[in-house]
Parts: sequence; C-alpha cells; structure tokens
Amino acid sequence: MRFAVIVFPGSNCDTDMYHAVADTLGSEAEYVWHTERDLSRFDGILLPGGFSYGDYLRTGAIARFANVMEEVVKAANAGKPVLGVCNGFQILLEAGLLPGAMRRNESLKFICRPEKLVVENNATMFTNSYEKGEVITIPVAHGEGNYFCDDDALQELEKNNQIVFRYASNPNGSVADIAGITNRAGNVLGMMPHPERAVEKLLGSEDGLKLFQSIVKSWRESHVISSGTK
Amino acid sequence: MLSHQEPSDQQIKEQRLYREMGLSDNEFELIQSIIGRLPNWTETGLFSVMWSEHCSYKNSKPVLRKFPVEGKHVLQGPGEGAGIVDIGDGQAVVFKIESHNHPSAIEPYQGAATGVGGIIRDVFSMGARPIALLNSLRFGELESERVKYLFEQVVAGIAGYGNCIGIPTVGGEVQFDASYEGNPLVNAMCVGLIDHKDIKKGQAHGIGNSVMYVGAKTGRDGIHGATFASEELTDASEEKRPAVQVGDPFMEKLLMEACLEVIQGCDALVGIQDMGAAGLTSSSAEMASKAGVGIEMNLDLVPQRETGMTAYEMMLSESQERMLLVVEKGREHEAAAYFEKWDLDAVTIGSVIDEKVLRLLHHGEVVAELPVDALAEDAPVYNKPSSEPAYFAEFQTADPYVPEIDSYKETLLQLLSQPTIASKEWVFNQYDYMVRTNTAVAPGSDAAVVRIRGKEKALAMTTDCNSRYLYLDPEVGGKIAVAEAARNLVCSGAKPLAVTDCLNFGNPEKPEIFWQLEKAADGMSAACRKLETPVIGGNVSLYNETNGVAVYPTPVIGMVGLIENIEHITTQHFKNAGDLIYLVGE
Amino acid sequence: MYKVKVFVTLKESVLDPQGSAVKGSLHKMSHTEVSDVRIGKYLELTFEEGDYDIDEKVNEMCRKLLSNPVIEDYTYEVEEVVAQ
Amino acid sequence: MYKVKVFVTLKESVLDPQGSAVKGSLHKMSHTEVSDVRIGKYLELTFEEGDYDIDEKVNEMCRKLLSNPVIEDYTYEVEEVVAQ
Ligand SMILES: Nc1ncnc2c1ncn2[C@@H]1O[C@H](COP(=O)(O)OP(=O)(O)O)[C@@H](O)[C@H]1O
Repeated sequence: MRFAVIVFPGSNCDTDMYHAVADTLGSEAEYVWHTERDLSRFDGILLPGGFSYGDYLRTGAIARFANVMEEVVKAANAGKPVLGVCNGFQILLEAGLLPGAMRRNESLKFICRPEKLVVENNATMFTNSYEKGEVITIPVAHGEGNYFCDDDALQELEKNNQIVFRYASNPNGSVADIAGITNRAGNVLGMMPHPERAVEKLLGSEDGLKLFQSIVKSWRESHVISSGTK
Repeated sequence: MLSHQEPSDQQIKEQRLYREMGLSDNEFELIQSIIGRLPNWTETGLFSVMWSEHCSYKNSKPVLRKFPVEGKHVLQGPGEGAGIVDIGDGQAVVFKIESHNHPSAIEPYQGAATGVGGIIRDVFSMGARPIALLNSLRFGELESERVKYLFEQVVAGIAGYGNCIGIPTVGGEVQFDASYEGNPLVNAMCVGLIDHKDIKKGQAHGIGNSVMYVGAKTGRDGIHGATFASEELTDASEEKRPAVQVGDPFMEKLLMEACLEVIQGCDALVGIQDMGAAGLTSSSAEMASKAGVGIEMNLDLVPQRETGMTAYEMMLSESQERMLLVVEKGREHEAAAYFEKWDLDAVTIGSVIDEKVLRLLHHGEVVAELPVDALAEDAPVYNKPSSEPAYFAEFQTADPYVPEIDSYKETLLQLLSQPTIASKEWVFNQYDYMVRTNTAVAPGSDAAVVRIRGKEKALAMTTDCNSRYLYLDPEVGGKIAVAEAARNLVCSGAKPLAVTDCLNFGNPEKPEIFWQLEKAADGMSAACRKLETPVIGGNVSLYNETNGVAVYPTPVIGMVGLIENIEHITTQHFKNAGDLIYLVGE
Repeated sequence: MYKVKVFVTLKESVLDPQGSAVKGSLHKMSHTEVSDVRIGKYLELTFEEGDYDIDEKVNEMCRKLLSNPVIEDYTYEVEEVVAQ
Repeated sequence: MYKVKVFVTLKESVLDPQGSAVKGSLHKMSHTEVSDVRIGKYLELTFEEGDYDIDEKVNEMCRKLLSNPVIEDYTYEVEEVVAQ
C-alpha cells in the first residue's frame, strides 16, 4: 500500500507522519508537494498537522485552495482512505469533505499533552484493529481544536456512526467531546489528536499504531477480494 | 515616522546628535580619526549600532576572554552564529542562547516571539536543522497584574512562534523574583543538528560574487533595536522605543526550509548570514570583514515594505525573517530557484568588492562608505572599573542562616506552592514539545532528551541558573549554575559536551555591577574547566535595570550532553512503590 | 480605487470562547455594564480600478475565503476612493 | 442600551503577516486587483443602561484591554439601542 503525505507550506508534522508510516509501519510513503496535480498512484492520502500558510485567517482556510486539494477530493470520492490529523483535519473541514468547523480552544491556549480517547466506532477502515470502547492515549497539540457543528449536523453524525473518537475528558470545548469524525462513506477521517506521535514506546505511547495498521488491513482485505474475483 | 531632512555632519558633531544614538564623545572622536572626516547621518548610524554593546561586546570582551573555549570535540567556538560540537558519525550539534529582554518588556508577545525567531535563524544559517528549543525566563513576583500579563504573553509568544515553525520547545526554567519586576529576562536557546560536510560559515569570499537578499521585506521596525538593547530601561523608554518588530513564523518556516535546501544542495552558495540585531548593517559588515573583503550594495534594490525609506532606516531596520547570502557570480538563478519553490524572492542587491569598505548607494548616490573592519572589529574595548559592593562584605560577616522548621509538612507545602518551585506544566503544556517525534524525555524531568533518528544516540539539554546564589556570591553562584546544568544532564544519562551562556546583568558602568559580571565569569570558567565543558558561544545582555535598580546577576547556562545509547536515558520520576531511594553526594 | 471593509462575525448560535473571555476580563475590571461581547475579524482590502463588479467580487471572496459560512457571517462596506 | 462596534487595526508601520498571506492567496485565486489587505479585530459590545459616560468607558477598555497600544490603533462607533 502506497501513501501520500501531502506537504503544504507551513506543514510541520509531515516528517512525523512519514516516519510513522514508512519506518514504524513499514509501508511505502512519499512526500507530495501542494502543487501536485495527480495522486492516482497512491492508495491512501495523509494530510499532516502543522500550520499551513501560518494558519492565517482561519486554520486550513488557505490550504484548501492548493492545487493538490482537487486531487484529494477526487481520491475521497473514489473511496480511498483519506486521513487528516490536526491541521489536516482543519483543512478537510474547510474543504467541505467533513462537516463542521473549528474554533479556538475554550482556554484560548495551545494545548500539548497526551489525552485519553475512547474508540466509539471500530467498524471503520481506520479503527478495525481497536476494540469498541477501547481507551487509548494519543497526544494532542493544537490551539484550535474546539470542534463545532450545529444540532442537526450532530444528530446526523451520531445517527450514521461518524463519531469515531471522543475525548475521555474534553480538553478544548469540542461539541459532544468529539475528537475525530468520518464522512458519511467512512473513508475520510479527521481527528485532532496525533496518532503518528504515538507509534513508539520510546516516545511514550504506541496506541496510534493500530490506526495505521487498520488502514493497511482493510486495504489488503479489499484488494485480496477484488483480485480474487477478477 | 516620515523621512525628514537629515542633520548635516556638522550638526551631528556640534549638537552632539550621536549621543542620542548611544555613541560617546570619545567614540565619536575615534570614528573621526579612523575615517579621517566627519561621518554623515547614515554613517553615524552604522557605527552606533555596530559599536553598541549588543554587537561589539565592548564592555564584556575582557570578561568573555576568561571562558575556556577549546575542547577536543569543539568544531566551532564563539564568533560565528552558533557554536558547533562533534557528536560522532559525521554529525555535530549546533547551539546557542540569546536574550530578548528589552523588546519583551515593551511588547511581551512579539518580543518573546521574535527572540525565538532570531535564535532559530542563528542555527539554521549555520546549515543546521533546528531540532529543539529551550528558554529561560525571569519575572517579578507573580502578584501584580503587569507581571501576570508579561508572564502570560511571553509564554504565549514563545509558544506561538515555536509551535508554528514546528520545532519542539522541550525545556526551560522560570524564576519569579522582585528584582525582575521592571525588567523581565527572556532568553531563548536553539539546538540544531548538522552533518560536518554542511558546515557553512557566514563569510563573503570571492570578489565579484553577488550579495543576495531573501525573506521578509524591510520596514521601519526595530530601528535602533541594538542600541536600545544596550541601554537601561527608564520611564522615558516608552517614547524612545522603536516600532516594534512583529514575528512571522510562517515566513521563517519557509526561509528555514529553503535555506537548508540551498546549503545542502546548491554549490553556488558561498556564504550566508541572518540579519539579526542591526540587520543589514551587521550582516554585511561582518560577512565582509571576516573574509577580508568589502561589499557594495544598492539600497534601491532592497525589498521594502514601506515607502520613502531612507538609507539610514533601511540599514538600521530590524525587520525579522531576513537573510543575506553571497552567491557565485552568474549563478544567482540557481540559488533563486530554491527560494522560488518556497514562494520566496531572492534579490541581488550588491556584490563583493576588493576594497575593504562597505559602500552603500541610494538613488544613484554613494550615501555611505566606511571601512568594514572599523565597523566590525575596531569598536573600542573597555576595561571597566570593578569594585566589590558593600552588600557583599556585609553578607560575608553575617552568621549563616539556619532555618527553624516546626512542621516539615507545612514547610514542604509552602515551598511547593512557590511559583518558582511549583510545577511548570501550565507553561510547557502550551509548547508543542513533541513535534518532529524525537522527544524521548519531555519537559518535567531534569533535562530534555531528544533522540537522533536513525542512530542509537540522543542529546540531553537544559537551561539553568539560580540568580539568588549569584547575588549572594557571584563566583560561587557561577560555579553552581554550571554544576547544576551538568548534574541535570548526567542524571538524564548524558555526558555533558559544552556550554552556551547568556550573561544578563545590570549596567556595567557601575563598578559593583561590573564586579558581579567578572566574578560570575570566574566561577563559571572554573566550573567549565573542571567539567571539561567549554563555552562555545553565548550572548551578553547588560543594562538590565529599571530606574537604576539592577536585576540579580543572571548568567543563564545552556548545556547540551550526548547520550551514547538511548538505553541510558533516565528520568527523574519515582517509578515503583518499594524502590529504594539513595541520596548521593555530600 | 475602492477601499472595502469586511466584518466577519461568528453566527449568533455559535459560542464564542474569545468573546466570553473578554467579557469575563471586563467584568473583573468592574465594567459590569457590558452584557455581551462578540469578537470577529475586520479586514481592509484595497482594490485597484478594473473591469469588474465590486459587489460580486467581494461577495465571492467572502463566501469562498474570507469567512467560513458554517460558523460565520459577514457584512461589508465599499468606499470609492478617488485617485489623487 | 448601547451597541458599540470596536475596530482594532495594526498600526501602519507594523508588519501584518496575516494580511500578506491572505493577499497572496487572493492573488493565486486570480483576484489580482486586490493590492493590499490588512487584518484586524472587530468587536461588538453590548452595554446595559447605567450611570456612566459611554465614550469614557469605551476608550478606557480599548486602551487597557481590547487593543494593544504598542502595535495597534482602534476606532469605535456607538449606537444607542432603544429597549423594546
Ligand atoms: N520556560 C520553560 N519552558 C519549557 N520548559 C520549562 C520551562 N520552565 C520549566 N520547564 C520545564 O519544567 C521542568 C521543571 O522545571 P524547574 O521547576 O525549573 O525544575 P529544575 O530546577 O529541576 O530544572 C523542567 O523539565 C523544565 O525543562
């Protein structure tokens, strides 16, 4: 399975994402510059954290106009896994690939620390290696992770099982303790916590590794089936 | 500030206008005798910044000579942007600490943020990839609204810049004491990693080569910042203060990535230096002076953010996020291509010349022409008078203080609730200390540990200084500061390598202050010799006084150590109930 | 030439953490008569002369980039500046 | 009751990195007629009736809390709202 790690000017967790996938997971990964206009060679798209365009105006607002985003939308529509972490999540929101918007943390301060998350839905291509209800430790590092959507949108999210992760103890004021959501189809995941920072014991937690393993597992399964039926 | 008629050279002399720029009568005379004529307005400005304490170390040089600077692993000692120490495998560690005290007192968020930005540029302009940031902060007692505001904003500024650029802030220290009430200290340290083959020095070799400008446009911000940093703060400082520099960490991120790519990939690059204090003036004069050449620049070509800027304003501007490059003639486009990728313009604004002068053209006229060595090398060096303060003699005769403790529990709780001792989680949880996923020991232990990806090694780093000890006895206190830093590293599993220091003191023209400075340096030097941790660079911040009262002598020690195997990493926390506790030492 | 002032505010229904914090501080400073604070963005854009409809332009920019319609509203004012 | 609109802008000579980034982005979206963008804050404050001078109040708040006089300027507009 081949991953693209999209790099915008100001991305700064691109190397973290790359190493998590290439070194720890042992998959193929490639940095892709924001001007790229063809992502067809990739099986999965990763939008890393950071401060694309300095996070000026609104987080993710400027990045979503980058050339590569048209291709990201295409990949999402084609059902490929698309994972946006932190700034990547914010970009997916701005691009309309996920519902809702981000506000500043309730404390108005940047928060960096490990947080406990509850796996709400383990029937996604991103979470099939976790148990439902499993509590995992994944670091957060953001100033604008206060997720907002209106009541109707929230009901939709709940009804369709789109809420994948919730905070065990809400650090930023997010509606319904939401830490990560998918789109309706389940192939686009946005989350504020950083699974790519939790793939090595040396750095404190390995709980994020299963997320990447899940992606590979479901990709393999779907590819074994499809090649088997050919 | 619209450009107005500049005073003539006669007026500068007769009305002693140079004094407002921080030059003394003697210094002005020295300038006249060096150049054999009166300097014009722009030239007076160039001298005033280059001869400020901040750039020339004219008051502190004799003190700095005390430090041991050599060691078998030292690849680059003091003198360049940052010092470099070998760590094996063809790799080296680059680090430096710097102060941004006065700007932070005026505008704490931007002052702290641009302090971080400046130290990062020092490190990547050497060709090193910045891998960690630390800081060392001092404020008045955490009681008044003003101090709380300063503390909050300084921390937010450090976080704002470091988090955005994506370099983890992994450690630091905070002390609260009344002596810092009007003059907080904000010191920032950056640690970088470099391959030996990429070590680039800030020099301007090669007659005819092009001088290129990259990064943010020049505005009127921070004009006279270096001079401002070399004066005491008074109530009148409010009026004198320059337009505050605003940091743009996004611009710096682009600049950092582009510069590292140029340094590693473009062999047309000859030299590179950041425009720090005294901006275009110090970067050009120092690059030329070190290489024994001159530089001619056409100021019309300097990218400008504001209209109608004078030569004086452009040369003294301290706009942030700018770099000066020397590139082989005819190959400018090769360097420029690297910057284009990052949406940055690299503009040729001048060239390296044979005559050892800094020649500036503006609107077709030569507006300044000065010998580069006079600017960069010939600032006077003062051996200030030093005298033991009366308080010191008094302390020596006092009986040692023996605390009486009724309830150990009470006293312990009281101690733990002191802001200086209490947990600093409130601070470091605002810093992204994990980005780049190498932080093996996060803030909260004795020293931070950053592993080196792909190797078994790691680096441990810390900043330390207990200025109360230094006030009581600067020599012993200086030793203690170094020893504390070394202990923090050793306890983390590292062998200390070297030291960078930031000497924050009061007004050196007062003999009692100068005495503190000398004694502290004696103590630090002795400890550094004993521990074999040479001083590979640092920064001096004098005149830390408010309305005549100095801060405690505060020579902050930044120390980096090598952990040869990540298996050796140790943290300070108790691990399991039932483990034995040992007390080691005297 | 036009000078356009754009005001971007959070929708009424969206809780404004910054506004609440400022209100809290104002109350602490005993300005208790302030019953509500909302914080938004204020943008000043300068437009050069050209062959376009200024309202169309501004609305497009606001919808696409300058505001996020999920949580924000915008208003603007256009001022024509006569070149000197 | 008063509704007060406060506009906080960076001083002329102070760098506005946000504004530059937004301008760059507008240009990329081919709105090249935009020659300058400055970004500031916009605050809406609601004041309850009381025994105070509204201008004095607002100026004090602006100077002390709502703007940072070192790098920012402010202006404001007061609108009197008749209680329904
Ligand atoms: N300004 C700061 N920035 C980052 N980390 C800090 C800062 N101040 C303190 N820390 C971290 O908090 C921890 C405790 O600091 P401190 O109370 O000064 O203890 P010590 O004196 O043992 O170093 C250390 O890990 C230190 O790196």
